[in-house]
Amino acid sequence: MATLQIREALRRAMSEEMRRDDRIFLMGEEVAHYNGAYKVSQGMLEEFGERRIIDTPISENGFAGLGIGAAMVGLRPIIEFMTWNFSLVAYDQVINSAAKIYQMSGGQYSVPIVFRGPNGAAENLASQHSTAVDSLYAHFPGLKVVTYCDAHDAYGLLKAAIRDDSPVCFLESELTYGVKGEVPDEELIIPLGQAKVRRSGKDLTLITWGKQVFTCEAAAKQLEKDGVDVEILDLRSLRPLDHEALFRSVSKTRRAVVVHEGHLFAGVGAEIVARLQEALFDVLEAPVLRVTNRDVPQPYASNLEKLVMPDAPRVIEAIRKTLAR
Amino acid sequence: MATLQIREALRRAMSEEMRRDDRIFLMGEEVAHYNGAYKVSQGMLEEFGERRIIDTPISENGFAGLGIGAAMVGLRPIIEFMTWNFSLVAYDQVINSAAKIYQMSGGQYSVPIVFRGPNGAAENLASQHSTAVDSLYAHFPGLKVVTYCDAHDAYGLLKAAIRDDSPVCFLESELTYGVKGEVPDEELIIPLGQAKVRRSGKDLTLITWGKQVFTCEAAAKQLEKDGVDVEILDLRSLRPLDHEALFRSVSKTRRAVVVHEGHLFAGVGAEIVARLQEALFDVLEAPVLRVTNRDVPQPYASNLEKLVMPDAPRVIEAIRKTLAR
Amino acid sequence: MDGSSNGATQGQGAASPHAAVHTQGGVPPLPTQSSLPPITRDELLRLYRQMVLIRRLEELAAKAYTQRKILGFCHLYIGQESVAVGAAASTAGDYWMAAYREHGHALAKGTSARAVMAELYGRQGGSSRGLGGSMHIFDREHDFLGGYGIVGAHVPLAAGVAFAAKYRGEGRVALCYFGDGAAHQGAFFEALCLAQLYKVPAVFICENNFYAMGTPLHRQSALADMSLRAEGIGMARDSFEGFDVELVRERVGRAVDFARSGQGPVMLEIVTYRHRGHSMSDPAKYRPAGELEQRKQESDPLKITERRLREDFGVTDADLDALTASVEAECEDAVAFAEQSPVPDPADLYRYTYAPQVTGMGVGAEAPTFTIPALRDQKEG
Amino acid sequence: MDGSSNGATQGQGAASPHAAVHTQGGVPPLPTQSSLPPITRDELLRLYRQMVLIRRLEELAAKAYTQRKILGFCHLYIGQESVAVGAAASTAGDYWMAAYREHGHALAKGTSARAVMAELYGRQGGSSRGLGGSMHIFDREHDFLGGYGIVGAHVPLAAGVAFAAKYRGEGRVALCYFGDGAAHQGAFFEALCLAQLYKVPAVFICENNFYAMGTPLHRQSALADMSLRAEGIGMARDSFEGFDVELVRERVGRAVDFARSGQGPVMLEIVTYRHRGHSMSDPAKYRPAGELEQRKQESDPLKITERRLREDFGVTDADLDALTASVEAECEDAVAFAEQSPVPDPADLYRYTYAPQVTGMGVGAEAPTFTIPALRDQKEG
Ligand SMILES: Cc1ncc(C[n+]2csc(CCOP(=O)(O)OP(=O)(O)O)c2C)c(N)n1
Ligand SMILES: Cc1ncc(C[n+]2csc(CCOP(=O)(O)OP(=O)(O)O)c2C)c(N)n1
Ligand SMILES: [Mg+2]
Ligand SMILES: [Mg+2]
Repeated sequence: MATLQIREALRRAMSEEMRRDDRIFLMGEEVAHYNGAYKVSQGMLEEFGERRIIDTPISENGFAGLGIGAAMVGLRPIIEFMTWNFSLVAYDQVINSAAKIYQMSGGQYSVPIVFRGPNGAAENLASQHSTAVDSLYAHFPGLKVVTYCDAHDAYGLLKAAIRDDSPVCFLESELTYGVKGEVPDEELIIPLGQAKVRRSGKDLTLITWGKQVFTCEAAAKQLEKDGVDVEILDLRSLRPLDHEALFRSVSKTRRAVVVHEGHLFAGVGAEIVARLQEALFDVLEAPVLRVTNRDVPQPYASNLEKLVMPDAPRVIEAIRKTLAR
Repeated sequence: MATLQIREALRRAMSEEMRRDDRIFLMGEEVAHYNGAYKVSQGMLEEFGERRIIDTPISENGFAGLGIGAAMVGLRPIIEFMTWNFSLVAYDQVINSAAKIYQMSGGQYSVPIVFRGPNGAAENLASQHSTAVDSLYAHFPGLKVVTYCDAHDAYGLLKAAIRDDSPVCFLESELTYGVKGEVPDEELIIPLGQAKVRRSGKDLTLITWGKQVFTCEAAAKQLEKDGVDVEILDLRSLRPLDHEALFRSVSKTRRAVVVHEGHLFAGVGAEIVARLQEALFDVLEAPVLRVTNRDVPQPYASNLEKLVMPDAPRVIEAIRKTLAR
Repeated sequence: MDGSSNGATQGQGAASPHAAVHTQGGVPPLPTQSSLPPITRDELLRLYRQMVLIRRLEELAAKAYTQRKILGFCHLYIGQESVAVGAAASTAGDYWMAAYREHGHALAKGTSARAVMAELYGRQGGSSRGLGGSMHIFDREHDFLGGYGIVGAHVPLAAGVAFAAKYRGEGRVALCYFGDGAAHQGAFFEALCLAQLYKVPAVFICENNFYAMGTPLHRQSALADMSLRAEGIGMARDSFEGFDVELVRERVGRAVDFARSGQGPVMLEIVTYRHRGHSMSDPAKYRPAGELEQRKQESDPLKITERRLREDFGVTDADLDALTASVEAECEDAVAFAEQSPVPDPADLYRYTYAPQVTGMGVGAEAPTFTIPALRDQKEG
Repeated sequence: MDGSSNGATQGQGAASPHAAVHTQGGVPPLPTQSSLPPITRDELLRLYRQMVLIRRLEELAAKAYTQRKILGFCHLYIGQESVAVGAAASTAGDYWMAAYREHGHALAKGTSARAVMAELYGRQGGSSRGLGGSMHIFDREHDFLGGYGIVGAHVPLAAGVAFAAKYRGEGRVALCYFGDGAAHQGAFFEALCLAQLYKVPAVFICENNFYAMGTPLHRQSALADMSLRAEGIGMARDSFEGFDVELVRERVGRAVDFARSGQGPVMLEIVTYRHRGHSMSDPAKYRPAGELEQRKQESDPLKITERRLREDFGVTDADLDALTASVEAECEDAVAFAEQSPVPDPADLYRYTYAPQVTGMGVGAEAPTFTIPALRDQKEG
């Protein structure tokens, strides 16, 4: 077991895969000579050279499309968006090209590509730099959408994403790149589409993903004192979605709260609620509530931003409300 | 009462508003000299001239942004996307500029703009020309998202959208531009955010919008024969959402099915289900099901496309399943 | 105050940052002659036959469209045949990509008339198995990487294909076709900048056919010559009228030679003309009176090459009749094939959403299937 | 076969479609002199004071940032002051837009030091009420239409502002500032094409400061001079080094005169240099050794103008000391104001999501409030 920062775990995943497979290259703004805006690719230029670690101009639509074209003819690009906010200028390429080409070519051209970068709000970056894109990509058949909370999963899931033959949107977090965790020394590939029970409990299931796992853990720990026993299910993959794990957990606890970043309206949380109420209508003891960003563009000022983001007190409030029924 | 095609009703709305207010202009591909790709703006160049009816090159990101800038300093642009599919290349402008500028300027610059055009699948246009964008825009606070099913509402809602001081995404349908309906001779402005009961019933509420109202009407009519009495609620506005109407109807019927075009996953239907189960948990007799496109990119071949789209048999099946509980 | 204000101004002395960067302005020159041998009678006859095939097959497609056997949008290439056919002469082993007006490109690249027509019909025998239709013909066997429906959006893809060719040292070139309208999309611009920066072997061909739907070039652009876009990017360029397939063959040949030799991409503007409306539903009333007739008379690629074959290569009426008959037979066969090819199997509906190699379980297809305990294990594909 | 293959090729005879369109290539010339009067001692002193103010206020901002009083991203303009200040000299009544590096632009356009600093602090007294922060300073009173965070995305907005100015016949010009990196975004390209097509009164100013984050221009672009982009669009252009505020004043003046007179937009590249890292968190280790020192020595706008004031306008040490003291006082006042300004009122959280004039009821703020019968009537704002 090594203890790695998440950025190191991601780097290890990419580097191992690149050593194994010459078809893989990493492309994005500042990934090479600058060693990555968030240092995820530190040292990779040195190891792999300019042929495979490639700096781009600020042309997300262009280099996302370039990656897709290269993937069509057999390369396996990893495209880094400096943050997913900037993927909105490349939205058409990811949706109308990456997600659809395999289908519209009648299965002739697959698009084995990974788009990755930090997602959602960091701190005090205001409205244009704080978008969580989860639902914008998970909405579309043809794409896979994957995320993680710790170094272990970051490593194992990114390797799986790189080996997948379909386009994968891999959502990271700026705020947790430096968080350390244990990663096995041997190679690890975590199949996409498997949720993970982070904490076992019997009273209620918190369904979450990404760094909100930590918010949920904080809430669960606090409630423990009051004898409330919360299960935490980390989805890890939003598309494909692990229904089995979802339904198994909520069948047991009969109550659930979904916690995620980003906007509420038609977010991934809404989808989970809709599926839970459909599958477990007779099992659920209470409505499934959601804790998400409040319904405003992200403000800069800290006091407002804190109000907007999900936090442990709001999660606890939702849990108490759910348990009160 | 005049009987107008929907395209005529839309044109009347725009023309009346433009006569009243010189700040309004219409811009988009083929809107002027070609009289509109779908003839919505037929004759408007002749009446208003090239200053106000403006053809663009194929630069959606550019002219969406141009419209937003013009709106910031007091004009009131109507930007036509030839179809909403093409708005994906302008996605960043609508999300990161139009939806956020009022907030990030601390309320100094509002963006009174209407983006409009046909949404969703027409027929046999394959995957890149069949995207329903409802949830992609309704997801974001700062935007309003409005649609209609008939000429009356098309007219009254578009006028309201044009008068609104916030950015409005106005979703039309290529397949119904030629459908005729009664429109009052006097001016009509339908406030945004008011759903409409299209059919009153007591057994179940079909919640829908846009041209799927017709699918629902067909299903309701068929079920009538079996003594099933369905209420149809046409949301008309997805953001703001008319909770009162939604909850009132489902409180009465205690059962609901949501029918909409586009993808299921984190669609607007998911949001409605999530809100219904939250507000009416004790009232609902059955889970709220959804009938949407099947989870694939749109295929070209007619037989597959028909399988993908919502239709009356699938709606009926969902209703029967709901009533069977 | 320095008086010169028009055009690039020299930096103030040696400290100018521009001095450090290789291309100050101006674009690299193309070769003045291609590596192609002079055209022979046989080759020109073959190119001519390809052009006739494209025209005839599209005429039959137009007919089938009016019979509602072909649905959706259908954009004909008639009038522009010399561009794709001339370009094919030097790029048989290369990659091609085009937009939605791609029947002609696919045929020129080698896709069979059967596969094209069956795709238009939406049948299993179609090049994209009936899933793509008129706008999305793909043919992997012939490295025809598709027709695309979002204007300009395939230009970055083509840059990526060329990138891969360079990455693997293939010596192959990626050709990308698009219209005058597409040269206004950000995607086009970004793709050209990237292609030039990475010096990938791509040839970008703007088929300037006078119109983007109903909008003539002078109402969409302040510039007439779309190849001038390359000036702002430092890319080699060329612009010419492309009604004569021989001239297209030679001039595209030069560009392809340049790109293949590793000197970087090329932007070509080829002036052409479409005889039909933008799509089958466009009556094309926006043309000035007489324009179409004049173009048909003076600039019809088929007529130009027919005349050359007759006058300079001794091709006879009998030769041409035989050619026409063989094209006719090929086209009728294609239609018959399309008519008989089965529609896609509904069981395959979910088959092409995800590539078969997956690392996890699938995503749910739609809500009404989520029930316990009969949890459907939904794999992609 | 025609032998010429490099550069635009004449169409074949009079039938060339290009002949019909106005701009064959080449771009319209700018005036060789602006309408501005020769600069006076007072004006130059005023411009100098503005530059000193920008620098000093940003130095204090940098200090506050390290104290975590300013959060998020913070991009300093230090080193580039002459650009915004020189441009302001001829555009007092015009519209301005800039990117996230806009403290200097806002100050040059007239926004008070107090409003800028309070915005950086995220306070109610900030120009955007604390909602925007460093990257989103807006000041309607001075027609400063904001700082934007998506690279290149504000360039179309500026085209729209210029469009509105023309639509209403205002005689005003829209100035848009962006970086060398932004000149690779599709949004930038589309905006320039549209601006030229509609001939709107816009001046696009590319502040080429050598770097986009850590990437020097020669690794992002095949071309050195970003104003050459205009060549591919048919737009008037100019390029010059902008360290001397007087030169910027004059050269921007010419461009603004041209745009204001209705002749169309102008693309300027102004070569400049940033002394700090890209943002407060960038140590800027990517610079070649000695580059920063050399630039500070040779091309510091403050030094250049200070020397000119002393040498040609008889400005004394005492004059400059007084100026420095007054700037210092203004900046300290701004910091004190920011420190004391209250943070935004939580009750205002929903206030700026929608403009107050609404035609319908609001959208729900979040799920936990949807209950019956206590249905909260959630109005926007
Ligand atoms: C992004 C986008 N915007 C608009 C359209 C609708 N559209 C399809 S083809 C076309 C005209 C394209 O003209 P041009 O590029 O000159 O190609 P041509 O049709 O002449 O071959 C337009 C506007 C589209 N498909 N994609
Ligand atoms: C679309 C987009 N991509 C990436 C970024 C991240 N980013 C912010 S500033 C910047 C560099 C911009 O350089 P330039 O345009 O030269 O302006 P400068 O910072 O030098 O003033 C980058 C890559 C962004 N904000 N937006
Ligand atoms: Mg064209
Ligand atoms: Mg820069």
